Amino acid sequence: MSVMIENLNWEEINPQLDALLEEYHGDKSALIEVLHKAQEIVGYLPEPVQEKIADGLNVSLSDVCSVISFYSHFSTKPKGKYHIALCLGTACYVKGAPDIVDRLEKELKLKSGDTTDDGLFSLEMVRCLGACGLGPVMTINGEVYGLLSPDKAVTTLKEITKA
Amino acid sequence: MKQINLCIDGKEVQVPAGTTILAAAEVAGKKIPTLCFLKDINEIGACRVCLVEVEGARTLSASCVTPVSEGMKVHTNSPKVRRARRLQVELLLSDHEMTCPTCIRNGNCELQQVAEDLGIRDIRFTGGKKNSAPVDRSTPSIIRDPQKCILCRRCVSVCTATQTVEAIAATNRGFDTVIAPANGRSLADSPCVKCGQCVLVCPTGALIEREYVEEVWEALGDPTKHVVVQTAPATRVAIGEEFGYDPGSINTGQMVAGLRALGFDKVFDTDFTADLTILEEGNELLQRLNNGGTLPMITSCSPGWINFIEFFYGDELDHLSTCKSPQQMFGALVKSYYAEKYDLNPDDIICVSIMPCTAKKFEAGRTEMSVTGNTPDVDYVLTTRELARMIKQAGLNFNELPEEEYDAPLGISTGAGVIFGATGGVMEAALRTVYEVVVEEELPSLDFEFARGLEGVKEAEVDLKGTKVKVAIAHGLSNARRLLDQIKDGTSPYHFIEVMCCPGGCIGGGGQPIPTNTEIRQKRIDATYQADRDMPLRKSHENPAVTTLYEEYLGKPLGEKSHHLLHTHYTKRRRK
Amino acid sequence: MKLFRNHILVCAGTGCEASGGLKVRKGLVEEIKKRGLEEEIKVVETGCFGFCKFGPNMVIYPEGVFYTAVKPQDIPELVEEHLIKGRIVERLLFKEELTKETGATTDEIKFFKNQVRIALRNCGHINPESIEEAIARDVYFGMGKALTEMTPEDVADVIHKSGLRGRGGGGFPTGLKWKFTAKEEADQKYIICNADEGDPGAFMDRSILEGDPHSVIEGMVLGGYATGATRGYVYCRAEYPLAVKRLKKAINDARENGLLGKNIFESGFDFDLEVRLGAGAFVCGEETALMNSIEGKRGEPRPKPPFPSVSGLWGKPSTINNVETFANVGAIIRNGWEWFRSIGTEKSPGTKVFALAGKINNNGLVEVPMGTKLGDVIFDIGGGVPAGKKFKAAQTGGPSGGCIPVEHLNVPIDYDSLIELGTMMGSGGLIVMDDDTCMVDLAKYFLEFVKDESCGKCTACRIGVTRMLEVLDRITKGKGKLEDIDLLIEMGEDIKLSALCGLGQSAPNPVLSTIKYFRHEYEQHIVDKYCTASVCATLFNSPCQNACPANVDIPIYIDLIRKGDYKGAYEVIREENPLPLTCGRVCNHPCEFKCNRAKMDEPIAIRSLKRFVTDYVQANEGHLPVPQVAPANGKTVAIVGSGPAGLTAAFYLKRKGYNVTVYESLPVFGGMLTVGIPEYRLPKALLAEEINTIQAMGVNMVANTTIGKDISLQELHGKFDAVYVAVGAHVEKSMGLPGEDLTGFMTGTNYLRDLALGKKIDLTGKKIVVVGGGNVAMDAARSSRRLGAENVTIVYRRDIKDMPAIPEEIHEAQHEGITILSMCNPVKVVGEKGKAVGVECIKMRPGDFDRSGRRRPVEIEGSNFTIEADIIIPAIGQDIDGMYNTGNVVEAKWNMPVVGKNYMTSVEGIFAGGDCVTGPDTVVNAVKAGKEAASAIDEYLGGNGQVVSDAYVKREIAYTILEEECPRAGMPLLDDRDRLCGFTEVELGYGLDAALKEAGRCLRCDVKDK
Amino acid sequence: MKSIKDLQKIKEQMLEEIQLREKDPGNIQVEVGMGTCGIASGAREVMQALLDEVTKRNLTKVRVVQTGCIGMCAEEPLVIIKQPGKEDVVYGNLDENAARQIVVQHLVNGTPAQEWVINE
Repeated sequence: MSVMIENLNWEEINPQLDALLEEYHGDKSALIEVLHKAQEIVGYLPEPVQEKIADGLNVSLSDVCSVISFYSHFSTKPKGKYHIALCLGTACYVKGAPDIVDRLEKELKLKSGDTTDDGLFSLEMVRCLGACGLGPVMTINGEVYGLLSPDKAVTTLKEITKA
Repeated sequence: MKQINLCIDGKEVQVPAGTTILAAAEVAGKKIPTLCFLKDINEIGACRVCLVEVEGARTLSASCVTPVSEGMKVHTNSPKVRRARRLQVELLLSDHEMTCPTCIRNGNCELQQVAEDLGIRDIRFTGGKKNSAPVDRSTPSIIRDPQKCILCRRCVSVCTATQTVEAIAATNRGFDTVIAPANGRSLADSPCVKCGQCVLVCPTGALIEREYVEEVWEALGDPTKHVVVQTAPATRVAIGEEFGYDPGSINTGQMVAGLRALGFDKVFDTDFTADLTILEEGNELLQRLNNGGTLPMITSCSPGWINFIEFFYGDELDHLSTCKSPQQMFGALVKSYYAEKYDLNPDDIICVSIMPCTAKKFEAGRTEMSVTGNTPDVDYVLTTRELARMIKQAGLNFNELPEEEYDAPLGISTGAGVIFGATGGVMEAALRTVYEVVVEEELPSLDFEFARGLEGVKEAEVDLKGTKVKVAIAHGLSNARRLLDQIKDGTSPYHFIEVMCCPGGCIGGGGQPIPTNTEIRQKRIDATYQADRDMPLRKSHENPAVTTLYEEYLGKPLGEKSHHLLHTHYTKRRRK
Repeated sequence: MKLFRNHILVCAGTGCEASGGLKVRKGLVEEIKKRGLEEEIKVVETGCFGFCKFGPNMVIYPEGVFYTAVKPQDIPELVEEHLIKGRIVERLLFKEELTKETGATTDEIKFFKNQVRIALRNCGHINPESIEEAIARDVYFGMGKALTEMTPEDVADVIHKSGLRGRGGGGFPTGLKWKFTAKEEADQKYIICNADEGDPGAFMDRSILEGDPHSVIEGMVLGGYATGATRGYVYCRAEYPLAVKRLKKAINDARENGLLGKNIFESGFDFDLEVRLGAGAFVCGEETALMNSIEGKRGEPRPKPPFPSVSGLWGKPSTINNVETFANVGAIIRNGWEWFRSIGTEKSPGTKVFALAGKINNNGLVEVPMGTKLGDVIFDIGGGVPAGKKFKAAQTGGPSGGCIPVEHLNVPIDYDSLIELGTMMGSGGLIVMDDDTCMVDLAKYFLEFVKDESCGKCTACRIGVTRMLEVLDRITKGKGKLEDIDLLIEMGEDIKLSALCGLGQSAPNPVLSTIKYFRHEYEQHIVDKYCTASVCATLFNSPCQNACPANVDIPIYIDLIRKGDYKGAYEVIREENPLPLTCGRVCNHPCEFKCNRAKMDEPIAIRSLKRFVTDYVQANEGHLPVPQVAPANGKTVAIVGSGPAGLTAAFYLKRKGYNVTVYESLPVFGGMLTVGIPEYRLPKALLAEEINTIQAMGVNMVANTTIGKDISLQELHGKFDAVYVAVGAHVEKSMGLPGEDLTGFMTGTNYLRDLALGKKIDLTGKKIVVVGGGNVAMDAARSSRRLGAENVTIVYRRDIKDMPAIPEEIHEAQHEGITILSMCNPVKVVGEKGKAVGVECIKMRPGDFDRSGRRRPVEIEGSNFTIEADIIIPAIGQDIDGMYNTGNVVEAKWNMPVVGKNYMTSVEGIFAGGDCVTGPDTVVNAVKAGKEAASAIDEYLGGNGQVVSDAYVKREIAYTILEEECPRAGMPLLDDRDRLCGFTEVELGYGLDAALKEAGRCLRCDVKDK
Repeated sequence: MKSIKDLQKIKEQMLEEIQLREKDPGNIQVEVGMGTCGIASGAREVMQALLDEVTKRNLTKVRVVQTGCIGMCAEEPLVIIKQPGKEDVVYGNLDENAARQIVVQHLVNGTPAQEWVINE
C-alpha cells in the first residue's frame, strides 16, 4: 500500500485537488461530493488525500475516514487497471451471479475486494446496478456486460484485456 | 411552557412539551434501563434498550429520544417491551467479550447491570464477534478494547462535542462498525489528548485507564526504594465515592491514612506545588503585563489541554504559561530539593502521584520532564480509581481509617491549592495572590464568585489598582476552543485565561470515579470550596513551606532555579 | 424544425448500452449517411423502453415497428430493407418465448400492449436530452398551470385528492405529506427527490431519470410550490452515471429556459435544485439517513419524530418523495385528480412501475394499473418462466418485502393486498423465482444484503440481523435444529418492533415470509438435510444427484464411463437404483433439469448415458450382472405388486438376506412398467431381463395371485414377518361424460394393458381421440398410430405448455402426426346406434390461476364443436384398485393405504408405498419409495436400516472437461417410416463414441476443489 | 421563458416534428413506392420534394412514408395518398415538380391532382 502511495503523481494530483478544495472551501456538507471528485482524480482515497480533504474542508481526519468507510463506493485501496464490479442484486443472484464470483475469483486468483499483485485486475461485488433485465451483469471499468455465465464472464474479460 | 398530559403504566403525569418519555417516566416513578443515552451529550436512540410501547404506534419507541405527546399511553413493562429489551441485551452480550471477572469494570459495568436488571440468564445465540480489532495499548493513558465495545457512541459524542478533539469516530458500517481513530491508527497516532472523558462515559470496559497499580506495588515492596506520593487537589473530594460515600464527601484524612497504610514512605500533597504554581504563574503574568509579553496568558496545569493546544493550535503556544503543572513541579522538586534536603539519591526515589486524570500519565512520560535525566520526575501516575483499587486490594477498610495529616514539608498547602481541582480554581487562586501582590492590600473577600460554577466560559474584569485585567475561564475543550479561536483571529479581549481540559475541571477528570456526571461534578465542586473554607490558610503566598522553599532553594519566583526546575516549553504537533 | 420521413428511436438507456447499443447507434447513423438518407431519416436517442433483456432496442416511426437485439452487422440490412425498400425485417422482431408469436409494433407485443404508462409515458418516446421534445409531450404544462392558476394549497389538494401514494415503497399519501410540510413555518424548506434506488432488482427510477428527467423536475417544482420549498435536491445513486448526466443536463436546460430559477412564469415563485450523489449505501434510501448523507455525513438514520416535514435537511422542514412519485405529479395536475383516480384501485389509484426480473422470459420494466393481478403481470406481460421450469414464488419489496407463492397468483397488486400477504410494494422490484430457487437460500441472500447494508447504529439491526443470518447459514449447511425456525420467527418479530429505522424494521420480512409459505423447505434442510432446489451446496455432491429421487451418484458413473469401466458404472447406478435399464429408457430425468451444463449450452443427456451403460454391459457380458446377496437371515417379507416400487424393495431386502416373496395379480411381472409403458419405449424382452436379475438373486415371484381375492392381506400378514403393499394405481379415472357406455369408449390404462398382454387390436383407418395431457395419453395416442389409426387427436383442456407429460413425448407425438387440440374439453361422447362416432368438445379460455400456478381453464359458453371419432380413450389419471384391502385390513382413504413416516400402515408389520400411496407418479419416485420402504422394513425387523453402501467415494477430475460450447449428443432415433408400422423401440441408444463425447461434457460439479 | 404561451409555442413547434411518433388515425399518409424500380425512376427525388414541401407548408397532419414496390412498376415513381374515410388516391409517373403540385392541390386544397391520378 505504501508503495502505491509513492506511485501517486503528486505534482499532477495536487493542483487538481487544490482547485477542487478551493471550490468547496470549508463547506463541510460537500464532503461526499469532494470525495467523489477526489476519487475520480486520484483513483482511490489514500490517507494523504484524506488529510488534504480534511484540512481543506475543515473536518477531522477521523470524520473523513468515518464517512469513507461508511460508503462502499469509496475505496482506500487502489483499483486494478481493469476494475471488475460484479452485480449481486437479487435478479443477478437468482440467475447465477454467485457461480460467476467463484469462477472469476479462481480465474484471477484473488478474493473479491482485492487487486491482483500485478495491479492489473481488481474485483468488487456491488449492489444492484439497475440492469436487472440483463442479469447477471458486471461492469469492467464502468462498461456494462450482461447476460453472463461463468464462461462468458471469463471470455469477456479475456477479450477486453486482449484489445 | 406548554404542559403535556400523558399516561405511563396507568399513571397520569404532566410534563413540559419536549420532554422525552424517559424523563416523563422518571416523573412517574418508573426507571427505564438505558445504555447509549447520556443526557445532553448522546441522545441517539441507538442501543434500543430503553424501548417502550406507545399505544397505537407500529413499533416500539426508544424512550430516550421520543418526545411525549398529548394523551399518549405508554407501557414501560409490557411483555412486548420486556421481550424486545431482552433481545437487545442478549444481542449485545453475544457480541461482547465477556471476561467479566477479570474486567476492570466488573461490578461497575452498565451492561452487566442492565443484564441483571432484565434478569437475563442465558443468551440464545452464539456467533461471530465484531471484526477482531486488537486491543490498543499505544498510550500510557488509555486502553481501547473494541471487543468490549457496544457501540453506544457516548465516547464519540464526548470526544466530538464536549472536547472537539474527534480522535475517534465510528468507522466502517453495519456489523463491522468499530469506534476507532482514522484509518486503523492507534490512539497514540491520533489527535487524542488523553483526557479520558471517553473512559468516564464508557458503559463497559471498552475504554479504560492504563493501570500502573502493579508497578507501584512492586516499588512499595522494594526496600531499596524511597517511595513518595502526591495527591492531586481533586482526588480528596471524589475518592470517597469509590467506598460508598455520597458524592461531595471530603475524605482527605482517610486518603492520607490509606496511603500511609499502603506503605508509602512519605505522603505529600500536590496542593503544595499548586501554591507554588500560583507564585510562579502569578509573577509570570505580572511580568507579561508589565513587559508587553504575549497576552492573553493561558494556564498550563492541565495536561489534556496542553495536548490539545499543541495539536490544534500549534501557532498559539506562546500564550501558554511556561509553568509546569503542579504534578511536574512536585516531581522535579522531589528529585532535587527533597532529595538534597534529605540526602537521598534521586534515582532511588520513586515518585507516585494520585491524579483525577489520565492525561497526567502521559504528561509524566514527556521526555523533558526529568530533572535527573535518568528517571522521570514522576514515576507512576495512578488515577483516583486505581488508588481506590489498591486500598481494596490491601484489605483496608477505608471507611474505618483515621484521618491523618500529610507529611511536611511537601504536604503543606493552602485553600488556594485545593481549589485548583475545580474550574475557575486556578484563576481564583491566582487572583488571591496577584491582587495582594499588586494592590498590596488584603483582599476584602477571598471568594471570586464569577470564577465558580459550571458555565462553559466565565469572564470578568478585575481591577488591579487601576489596571483593568480581563480574565476568562473555560473548562471542557469545546469551550477552550471558543477562546482559542478568538486568539487566533486576534479578537481576544483577555489578559489571562484559565483552561481546564475536563468539564468541571479536574474534579471531573478522566481518572475520577465512575459515574461522573453534571450533578456529581457540582457536588465535588461544592466540596472543593468547602475544603478551601476549612483551610486555615487560603492564599498561596501565605504557604510557609513555599516561602521556605524559596528561601532555602529556589531563590525567587522566575529565578534561574525556578526556570530550570519549574518551567518548560511546548511543541507544535501534527498528524504523523 | 425539420420534417423527416422516419424517426428511428434508439434506446440509449443503461440496459441497451450494456448490450452494445452505442455501436448499433453509431453504425446506424453511419449507414444512413452512407446511403445519403440523413435528410430523410432522423435518429433519436431515447431513454429506456423497458425491454432491456432484448436490447439494443429501436422503434422506427411512423410505422412503429419495434426491433429487438439489433447487432451492428444487422444495420445494413435494416437500412436497406426497412428504410429503403419499406420491408419489415422479420428476423429482428420480438418473438414470444413460449408461443413463438412475433409482433411488429408495440401494439402487437403483449409486453407493451398490456401496459398503461403514466410515469413511463415519455420513456422511449422522446430524446431525454431535448427539453423541447419533453415540452412537446406536455412536460412543464402542469407546472405552468399550477404556478399561474393555482394556489399552493390547491396543488397539494389536487395531489391529495388524486390518492397518489409514495411509489418508493411506503405508500404514504403524497398530498398529505406535502400538507404537513406546507403548514410548517420556516425561513427555508427543502424538497428532496430520493433517487437512491437501492432495492436489488428495481431500476424504474434509473429508467425514468434516464428517459424523462424533465418530468421529475416538474414534479419537484410542483412539490416545492405546494410545500413552500424553494430549494430542491436530487439524491441520486453514483452507480447511475447516465441518469446523473441526463438529469444535470435537464436541470441546466430548464434553468436556461427559465423553468427553474427566479420568478418562474412571473409567478413570483423561485425554485432551484441540484444533484447530490450517493456513494453506495442502501440505508440512504431511508429518508433521515438520506438527509444525513446530503449533509455530507455518514448515512445513519435519525430517530423519528421529529419527522422531516418538521425538522429535515439541516433541521429545516423537508419533503422527500421518490422519482416515480414525482414523475406522476405533473400529469395529475394537468389531467386532474379525477382522471388519476379512474385508473387503478380505490385505495391505490394510478399505476405502478415494476421491474420484472429473475426467472422470467420478458425481463424488463412495465407499468400497469394498480390492482392488476400478479399472474397477469408475470404470465401475460412477462411471458412466463423460461426453460419449461415452474413458477415458484415472486419477491416484491426487495429486502424489505417478502415472497408471494404460487397459490396467490391471483392477488391484485396494490399496497394493501401485498401487505396482507406479508410482503410489500416496495419500489417495485418483482423478482420471479422458479423451482431452482431455494427459499432458505433466498432468505439468506436478503439477510446477507441487509447485514452488509446495515448502518450499524442500532443493536437490533446490527447484531440481530447478523445472528439471524448465522442461524440461516447453519440451516443451509444442514446444521440447523427445528427450534431454529421458531427462534428465527421470534427474533424476526422482535427486530421488526425494535429496530431504529425502516431498513432494520423490515429486515426480517424475507425470512418471516419464506417461513410462512415455505416452512417445509426449512424443515427439509433441517431434518432431511435436503435442498430441493439444489442450491445449498454443502447438502449434496452434485445438483443432478440431489435432484435424482433415487440419489444415483451421476457424476461418478459418468466418470467411470470415461474410464472405460462400464460394469463399474452399472454397479454405481444399481447401488441406488435397481432398475438402470428401465430408467435409462423411461425416466423423466429430473436430474437433467438441474444440470449446470444447461447454463452453458444444454444439460448432459444423463438418461441416455444410463441407458448406454446397461446396453453396453448387457452386450458385452451377455447378461446384466447379478448382485451378491447376504446370507439368509431367516426373516420373511411379502411384497404385493411387482411394479418398480415392489421390485426395488425386493432387491434391497433380498440383498440384506431376507426371504422375499413378490405377489403379482397379472400373469406378467413389472406392473405398470410392463402393462403401462408401450413396447416402443420399453421393450418387454429387455425389461424381463432386468426383472430376471432380481429373480436370479433368489427373490420368489408369484404371478396370477391377487391379494384380497386369492389370499387375503390378513393371511399374508400372518405368514410373513412383514408385508409391503405396492399395488400401484391401475384404475382409470372416470370422466363422467354422457355416452361413456357407447362402444368405442375405452380407458387409457385398460387399452395399454390389453395391448401389453398381447390382445390383438386393429385400428386401421380409425379415428381416435385421446383425452388428457399426461404420459398415458401420449402412450395411448402413439400406440394408436402404430396400430394403424388414420387420425389421432389429443384433446387437452389446458395449454400444451401445461401438459404433465415429458416434453420429449409430446414432441415425438406431434412428430408422429398426432394432432393436439389444447384449450378444449370433451363434454359428451356422440354416438350412433350404440356406437361412438365423435366427441363433442367445448373450447376453454384461461381463467384465474389455480394453486399449481396454471391458469384454470374456463369453458367458453356456446363454443361447442364436435370431432369425429371411432374410439375415445380418456387418460386423465388413475385411481387405486381397493381389492388388496378386502375386509378393510388396513386403514385407507380412497383405497389408498394411510401410512406413517416409516411407511407403516395402521397395522404393525404391514407397510405400503409407491403409486398406491402417492397416486400415479414416476418410475424413479417408485424406486425411491421402494428403497425407503426396504430401509424401514429392515429397521422394523431389527436391522440397521442401511440398504445402500456408504463407502467413501473419492471425487477428483481425472480427465479434461469439454469446456467449449457444445450441444448434447443427439439420440439416434428409428427412421420415421419404420416407426409406425410396428412397436420397434424408437430410441436407438448411444454408440461408444457418442457416449464418451457426451460424458466429456460433464462439468463434475461434485468435485468441490477444482 | 416567461409564460405558458412561450411554453405552448415550443410545444407546437416540436409537436410537428414528433407527430410522426404519435398514433393518430386522423393523419394523412403519403406513401412513396421505394422499391428498386421506384428508386431507379426517381422516387427518392419525389420523396425529398414531398418532404420539403410538407415541411415548408407546415402540414402537421401529414406523414410521408415509404413502401416497397406497389406493383405497377411501369408507372413509377408512384405515390399513394391515404386519408381516413376516403378512397386511396394513387399517383403515377411523378417527378419532383409533380410531387410539389400534388402537395398543394391534394394536401393543401383537398382536391386530388387529377393530372397524375392513375387509379380511376
